[in-house]
Amino acid sequence: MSESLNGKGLALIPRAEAKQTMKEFKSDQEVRWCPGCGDYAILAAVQSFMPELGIKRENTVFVSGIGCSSRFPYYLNTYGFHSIHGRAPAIATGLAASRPDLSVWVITGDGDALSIGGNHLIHSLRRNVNLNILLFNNRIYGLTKGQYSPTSEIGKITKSTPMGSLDKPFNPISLALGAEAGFVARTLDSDRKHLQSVLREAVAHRGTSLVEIYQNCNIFNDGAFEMMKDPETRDAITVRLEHGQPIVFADQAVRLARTGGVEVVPRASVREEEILVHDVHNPDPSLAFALSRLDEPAFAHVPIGIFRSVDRPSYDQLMNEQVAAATTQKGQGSLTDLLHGGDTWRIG
Amino acid sequence: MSESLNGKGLALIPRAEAKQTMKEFKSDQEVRWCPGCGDYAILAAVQSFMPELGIKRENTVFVSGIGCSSRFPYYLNTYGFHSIHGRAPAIATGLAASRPDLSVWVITGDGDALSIGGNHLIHSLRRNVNLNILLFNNRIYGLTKGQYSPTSEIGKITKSTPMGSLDKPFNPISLALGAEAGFVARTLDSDRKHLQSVLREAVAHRGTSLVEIYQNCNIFNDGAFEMMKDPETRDAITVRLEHGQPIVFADQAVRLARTGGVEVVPRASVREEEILVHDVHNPDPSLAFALSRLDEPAFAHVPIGIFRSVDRPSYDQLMNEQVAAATTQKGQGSLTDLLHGGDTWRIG
Amino acid sequence: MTKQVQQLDRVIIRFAGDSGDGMQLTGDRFTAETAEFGNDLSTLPNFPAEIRAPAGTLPGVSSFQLHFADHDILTPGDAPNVLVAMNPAALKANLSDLPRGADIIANSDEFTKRNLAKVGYTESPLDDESLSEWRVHSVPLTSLTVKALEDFDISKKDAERAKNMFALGLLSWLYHRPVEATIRFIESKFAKKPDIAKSNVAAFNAGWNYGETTEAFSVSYEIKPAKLAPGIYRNISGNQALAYGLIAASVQAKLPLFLGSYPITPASDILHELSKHKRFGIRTFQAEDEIAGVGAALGASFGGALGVTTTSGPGVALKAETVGLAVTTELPLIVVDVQRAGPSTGMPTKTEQTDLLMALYGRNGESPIPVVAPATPSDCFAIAVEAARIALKYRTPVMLLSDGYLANGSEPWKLPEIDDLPDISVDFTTESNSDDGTFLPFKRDAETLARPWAVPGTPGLEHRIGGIEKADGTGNISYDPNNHDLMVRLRQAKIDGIDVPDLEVDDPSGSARVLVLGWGSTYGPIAAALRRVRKAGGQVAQAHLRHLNPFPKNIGEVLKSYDKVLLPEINLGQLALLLRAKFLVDIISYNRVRGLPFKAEELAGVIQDVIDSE
Amino acid sequence: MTKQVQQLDRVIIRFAGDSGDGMQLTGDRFTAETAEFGNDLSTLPNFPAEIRAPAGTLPGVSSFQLHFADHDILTPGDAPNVLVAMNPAALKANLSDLPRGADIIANSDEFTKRNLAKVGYTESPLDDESLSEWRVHSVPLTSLTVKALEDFDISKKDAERAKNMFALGLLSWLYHRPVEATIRFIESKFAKKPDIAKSNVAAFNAGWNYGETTEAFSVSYEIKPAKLAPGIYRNISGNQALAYGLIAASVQAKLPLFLGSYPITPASDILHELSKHKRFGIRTFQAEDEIAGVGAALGASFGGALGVTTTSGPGVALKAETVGLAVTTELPLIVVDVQRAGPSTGMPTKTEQTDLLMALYGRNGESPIPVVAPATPSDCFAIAVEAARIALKYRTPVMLLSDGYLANGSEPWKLPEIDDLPDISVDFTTESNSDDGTFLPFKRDAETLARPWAVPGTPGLEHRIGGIEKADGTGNISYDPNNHDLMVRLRQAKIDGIDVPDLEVDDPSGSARVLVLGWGSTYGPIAAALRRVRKAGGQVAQAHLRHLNPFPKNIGEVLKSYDKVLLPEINLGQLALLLRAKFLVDIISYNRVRGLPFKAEELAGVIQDVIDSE
Ligand SMILES: Cc1ncc(C[n+]2csc(CCOP(=O)(O)OP(=O)(O)O)c2C)c(N)n1
Ligand SMILES: Cc1ncc(C[n+]2csc(CCOP(=O)(O)OP(=O)(O)O)c2C)c(N)n1
Ligand code: SF4
Ligand code: SF4
Ligand SMILES: [Mg+2]
Ligand SMILES: [Mg+2]
Repeated sequence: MSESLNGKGLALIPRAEAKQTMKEFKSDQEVRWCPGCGDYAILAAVQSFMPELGIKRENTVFVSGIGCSSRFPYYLNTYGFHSIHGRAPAIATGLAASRPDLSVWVITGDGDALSIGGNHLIHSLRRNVNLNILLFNNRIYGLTKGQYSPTSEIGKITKSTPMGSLDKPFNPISLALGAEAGFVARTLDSDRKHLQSVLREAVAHRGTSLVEIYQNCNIFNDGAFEMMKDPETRDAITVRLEHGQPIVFADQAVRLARTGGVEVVPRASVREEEILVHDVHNPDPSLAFALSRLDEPAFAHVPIGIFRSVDRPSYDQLMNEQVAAATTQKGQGSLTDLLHGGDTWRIG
Repeated sequence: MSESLNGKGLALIPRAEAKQTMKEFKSDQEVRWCPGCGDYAILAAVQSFMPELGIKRENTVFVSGIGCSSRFPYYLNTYGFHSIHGRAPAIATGLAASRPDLSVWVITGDGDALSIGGNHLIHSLRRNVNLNILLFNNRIYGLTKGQYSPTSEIGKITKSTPMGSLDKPFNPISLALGAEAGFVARTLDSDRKHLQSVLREAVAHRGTSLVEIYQNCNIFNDGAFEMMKDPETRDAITVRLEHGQPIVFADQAVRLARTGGVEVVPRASVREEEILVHDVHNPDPSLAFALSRLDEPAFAHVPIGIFRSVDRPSYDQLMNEQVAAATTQKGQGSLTDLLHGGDTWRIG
Repeated sequence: MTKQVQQLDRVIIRFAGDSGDGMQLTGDRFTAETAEFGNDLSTLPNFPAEIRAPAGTLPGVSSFQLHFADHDILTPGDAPNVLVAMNPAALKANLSDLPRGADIIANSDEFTKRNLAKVGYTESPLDDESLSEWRVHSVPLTSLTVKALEDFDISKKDAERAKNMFALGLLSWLYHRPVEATIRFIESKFAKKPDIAKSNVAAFNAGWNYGETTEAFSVSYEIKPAKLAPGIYRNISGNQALAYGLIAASVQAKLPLFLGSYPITPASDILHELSKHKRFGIRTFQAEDEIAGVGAALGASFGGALGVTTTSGPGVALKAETVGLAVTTELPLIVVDVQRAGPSTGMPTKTEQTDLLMALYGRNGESPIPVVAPATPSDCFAIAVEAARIALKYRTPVMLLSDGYLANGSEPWKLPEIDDLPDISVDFTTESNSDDGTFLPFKRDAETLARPWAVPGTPGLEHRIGGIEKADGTGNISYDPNNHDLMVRLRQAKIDGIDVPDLEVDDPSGSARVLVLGWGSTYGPIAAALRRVRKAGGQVAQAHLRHLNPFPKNIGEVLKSYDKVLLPEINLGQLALLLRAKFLVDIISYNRVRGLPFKAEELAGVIQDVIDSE
Repeated sequence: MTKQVQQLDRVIIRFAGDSGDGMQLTGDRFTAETAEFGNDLSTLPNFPAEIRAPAGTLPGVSSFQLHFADHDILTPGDAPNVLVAMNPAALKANLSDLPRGADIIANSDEFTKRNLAKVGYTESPLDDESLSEWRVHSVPLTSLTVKALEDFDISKKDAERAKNMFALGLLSWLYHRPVEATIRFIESKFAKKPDIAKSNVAAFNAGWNYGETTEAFSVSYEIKPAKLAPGIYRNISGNQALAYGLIAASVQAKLPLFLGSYPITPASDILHELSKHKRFGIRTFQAEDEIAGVGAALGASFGGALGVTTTSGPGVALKAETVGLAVTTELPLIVVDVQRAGPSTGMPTKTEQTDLLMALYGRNGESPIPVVAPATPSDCFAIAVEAARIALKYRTPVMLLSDGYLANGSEPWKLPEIDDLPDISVDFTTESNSDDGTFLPFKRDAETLARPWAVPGTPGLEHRIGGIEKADGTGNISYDPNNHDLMVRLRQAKIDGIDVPDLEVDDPSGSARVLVLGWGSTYGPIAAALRRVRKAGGQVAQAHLRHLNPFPKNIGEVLKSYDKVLLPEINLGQLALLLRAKFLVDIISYNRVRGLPFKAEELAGVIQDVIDSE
């Protein structure tokens, strides 16, 4: 078990008495995604990951919005809330803020989180409630049968954009960093080990953790991440970010650019000290932001792993501290005192 | 008149025949802000700036949401739409996308734009419709009488947060850059010259321009920007960004930091070449983002001016090009052809 | 071998299979052939839950029902005469709808142990006695198809996939459908993959030949073309008709159409369709959410476009605040609600009429808006033009209530003459409307109570509008109590005064004492039920509302001239509530909220009961 | 000089001045003195448009009306007996409400040329004959105050600011109010600025002495304490009572209260108030918008809290989709709508009853929810507890319809005995509710039809809920048509079956043929009107609805037992529509939508007309 599991993220959540199994985390509901959908791999990764946390299953809640991905909670034998389109972060915020003893997960899609739900997402990031947000990014609207999404590439031809989409997509990592996120990571549906390693850290972080998971929709956007999976291309574009490690991949390295930002250069051409050493705890998000721009243009280079993991007090923690402080300072509220607290007078 | 006024931002908007005056831009409505409100200064700055643009007054539209600031359109003798809370960017998007011959302005507040309207704001930025968004940031909800806003500092004591607010505020500039904004700037209510110089460039930019205007609410958040106005402090913290110029202020200079981001150092301690030269056209937003972090912690240093001004085709332009292309390629639509276009058969 | 040919007057076929089996496509093609042949027809696609469930399971079943006849028909039919079942799940899911004696054409290849188990069959129903009350035709569709395509250079999977074309060929033979258009269709659909195109054509032909040459089917059927009104026809679904209606409205209004929309089932296809027709000057904007969709549409309206937004139930709820802004700023706007089963997410692919009261009252304050509803898929065309007419003439948002049944169902549509379409063009105000030369944006037209519409770009008419209460005439912000009362009443009076055609009553007997009233998509089932009742001697009148607000002026009179008024609705009595309140008439409601259209037979029984209880 | 003392049974005073003149504070303090003295009272604050308009203009006028009496009273009064006008704008804005003969106390210092011009007076009305029908007392309040404070070490501006305290002192003398509490109040309010405190006390005393010693006022007035029911009283506004009621509900339910809210006039004060009481375990969350506010509240409910959201009209529209989710997931939730004048932004500070139909129908699908409404400011306390009781017992969102008039108006409130408050605690489900040991989240209580509430953290009851239609019992996703129909009806039946106390009718004559029915904040004006009518010999019954959905079981009977039912509403007839539809009773509506409460006199006339037309 990773050491970070003793981190604050799970500190307030009761621990399971016995060791749990992956099977216990499977619900009795039949899984209903298209055969081949990347969601299956993510589900299996999560189901097999959960026991490792050692927290009570009944203190785990998955909240989702609407979309193919948002069916996820049905398949986990925990508490679950399949809510409405885009609003899962808001609902989860109320839950997590009032129940610090729960491990609250948000499952969302690129449409759910970034289109209709964009505002709740950015606010939960800056607010830093103790949530683990898994954003399944398939760069398409799956459930409504294939319209372009806010992460689709410009020029995307879909049912709603027969001549190609016009708008520049969001880079979810950049957006999250711009929204004061404390924990931001990216991983891939097909790389279970990496996915789980990222989840491990996300859970350990107390506050809102955003994990973008590239997910293949083989029906409406097949192969969107093929370049990161194809052995021919994958190593040349995938930049694995590891805390404390120099950022190198294939025969390339990343260093600070003189015009700001970062740049990829042949490893052989730079001195060791010039190579950026990744620091997820850098209080200044600027470098993480710069790294997030490496895949501009799309798939030039794609960093995966944890971009940023910086602690600050979580909203729920602060909220509960205020409640506690108010109670300590003035004593537990008494209804009689409250009602009689103003200017009163007696008649008769 | 600035050369940039010949930029693309106004290219499609009909030009006024005669020279216009500030007076012509004043409506007959009595201005109803609290005496001393920063909104007055901004109004005067805009009214005196408009004639300079030389476009037809009737082709100018101000759209606003709800808030003290959002009363702005009533006071300008142009077309105006005082809409609903947070939705002005959406309404303006429909207007600007269907009427490229209009100069469309959005007037919004920190609550209007960043709280309820956050999603529309970030989407209009990535979409890049031809809008000039003026965000009056007084770091408070004025109209509803003083609750904290998404730009209020942590610990803010207001009616709704008697023990202090808990959430980290947005940095509007960082947020906008994370949302793929093409034009982002910041200015101050009380500095008319600077304000107008920023507006000049914002207008010249075809696409969405976001201008954050620090605005004093003397009733509910008086002196929020005092440090930037007080002669004692102002020069030591205000970083004026000017394209092509080294970023220096007082006896300080800004340079790239070794841990990513930028840092402020005594000017005397650095070589001239080390000092950052501001480039608003840098295609990589990372450096602009780093600059936006200079006021972390708040008011450590506050850059004002244009952070980023990078051209890309505006949404309305692309949309209209598609309409034009479809028409050129297949000819103007004919209703008869459309209805008869499928498999038809004749009876009788 | 000569085969027997039997004459039928109507047939209901249901194609059912796995989501991946291409049943919607098969149904569409069979429909096209049938339309070309000249039968009247009506269709009912039935999708599974939104996500493709695992192959072979019950939730994964997709079906398409087609009713065609030698006379005009009104519904896709209650109960199929023929079920094409591509796998055990398709059989199981649909069997309960199948009347005894109906034909079942089952793809026996798929009745494997594994597939049977998936849906809880322990033994194959094709082999035991359980289907003895139906006429079962076991056909190894998959293997026949694969066999037929042996010589093609395609994968086994692709060969197997063509089995729906084999089935289509077989059914086309069985009902004497013309095949050329289908072959052309396949060729063009797979134009980029000639091997697939050829093999699909071959599968289709093989299906046809299988019917023609084997002894499996000894009878084929002929259904004469229907004697419909002369004209040019095409088959059309409600969503497509609605999109075309909006285009027509734009043309007839001489205003560019701006659609602001966010995808949602079952409304998305209107967005898809409109986005194809940019050469009409149409701009389609896929917004970040429903609020932005309607906001952008309203912004475009302010700029002088025909602003439209399309959505479904939950999306309408989100648009409420902006629609309220449109009400108070008195700008034209069309809000299309393709109703689906609620509340909340409900059953997105199922139909319902449960948004009527939300359409009327789902906003804060007194916020009246007109509501119209199409009666049939093709009526979606006319109702869209009507919605635009009202919106533009009265400067008001209009709610158009379609539903999932109309949206996806289709029927032959006699194409309107373009010249017969109403001229709904508007005059923008270009000059001052007051003595002192100022512009009064809320000075109303004496007749319609509409306010002037002056769009940005018009010199001298610069003005500001907004969501705060406005002074009558000047439109300036006003908190004056009496002005508010006046404005509330003026907005209401404007809507109440909209010119709406009188309600027409159909009573062939001339002496009916019972009126059956309907609105929206229940038209077909009600009319079909009435045919049955009347055939059996029942005297009963029918009237159907296309205008739900305001009501036709004569409706009170109509209601009061019958002893009983029966109102079937796919809700818990929403229109009934309105009529009862307004006319104090004791409407008899019949409500079923099953996510499905009414069945004609079911309604016929209900109607008969009401007549009998006289 | 001895002055005359006159006895009065009731007085209506209106303090009016510029937004910056502190009229609300002055009114509040006068109210507190009056409450302490033991009069019954009722208040009506009236704010200007949201933003402080430029000083001295009409839109900048702020007023506070207080009605107090030696008997119990029901409204803040129709027409003031006394107007305190701090400037020309205050005079002009309020004069039309002032009956002839009323007293005007005007701050003559402010009637300068400039100030007069701002509101269109060419000459001072204090100097010409235009006010001859009123009793005008010109008092140079500002200069008298400045004079009185000459010796204090404060700026001239601060001295001038104290003029409202001078006015308060004068009025306190005029009506024999006890002053000690006010002095204490001033001292504690300015505790940190002792100079200001002292000068304000001095101004207050100076005002009192001015009345006592000068000859400007020759008569003072005495209004005996009212004989109210024995008990402990405090003065309370509707918003405060509502907040206290929610706290009481949390205590009585033994559940922590979670408020998710977004500021909006006139609901914000509930958020403000609740945020002060964290020691009750209350969590207040200022969300990014209304949707997040209600979403967070629902999330907290899912976690076992008492989830509450508070808002006003436009905010309710935004919450609709989430409320629908609460309906279908059957979770407790309280949605407070402090209604304000609409549509759209409307007139935020004005009152209205126009959200009733939105509360009932403003969501997609059949989405029934209970609706309750308080009758008076203090009733907001009880209705909040009642809303919580229903929400928790029936696992349903409840809409609580307050309004701007109740929210800001105040009245003496006899404090309830804590022991009399209902126990509304709930039992969370902690064990399986089925034979096979599984948990069935939609297996209902036989009597209430409520589903079990098992909160996260409960071992063995892990389950999933959501917005898609659920199978009866198991709660699994279901697209089964009959299940949907069943669930639609069960949800409706659950709400229809809520236990609601019978409607009580007040008919002192026992033989009234006319019933006046009301709901919400019209209670006071209707009751006051009835007093007048009855005093004049009219026989008329009154009933007031606090439960709008479901209605009390006996309501149909009540309605039918009168010849005529008159229903005054501050809307265009929303409750009337519901009652007409349900009971086919020809309700007589009286509607005025002026953003203001009805006046008792106005209603008395209407009631008399209805009686006379018998
Ligand atoms: C209010 C509302 N608007 C629209 C929809 C329709 N809708 C459902 S899911 C979805 C988008 C799904 O895309 P994404 O979030 O990327 O999820 P995916 O299906 O790709 O996993 C949309 C538009 C809805 N259910 N509710
Ligand atoms: C839907 C809706 N929610 C809430 C409100 C209430 N409201 C009006 S303005 C405002 C916030 C104003 O703050 P800001 O945008 O910063 O503008 P300022 O008044 O400070 O200029 C709020 C919450 C509203 N009018 N509509
Ligand atoms: S549509 Fe795409 S995302 Fe949805 S289940 Fe199918 S493959 Fe997965
Ligand atoms: S409240 Fe603040 S922002 Fe609003 S008008 Fe007054 S000073 Fe300006
Ligand atoms: Mg997606
Ligand atoms: Mg603000």
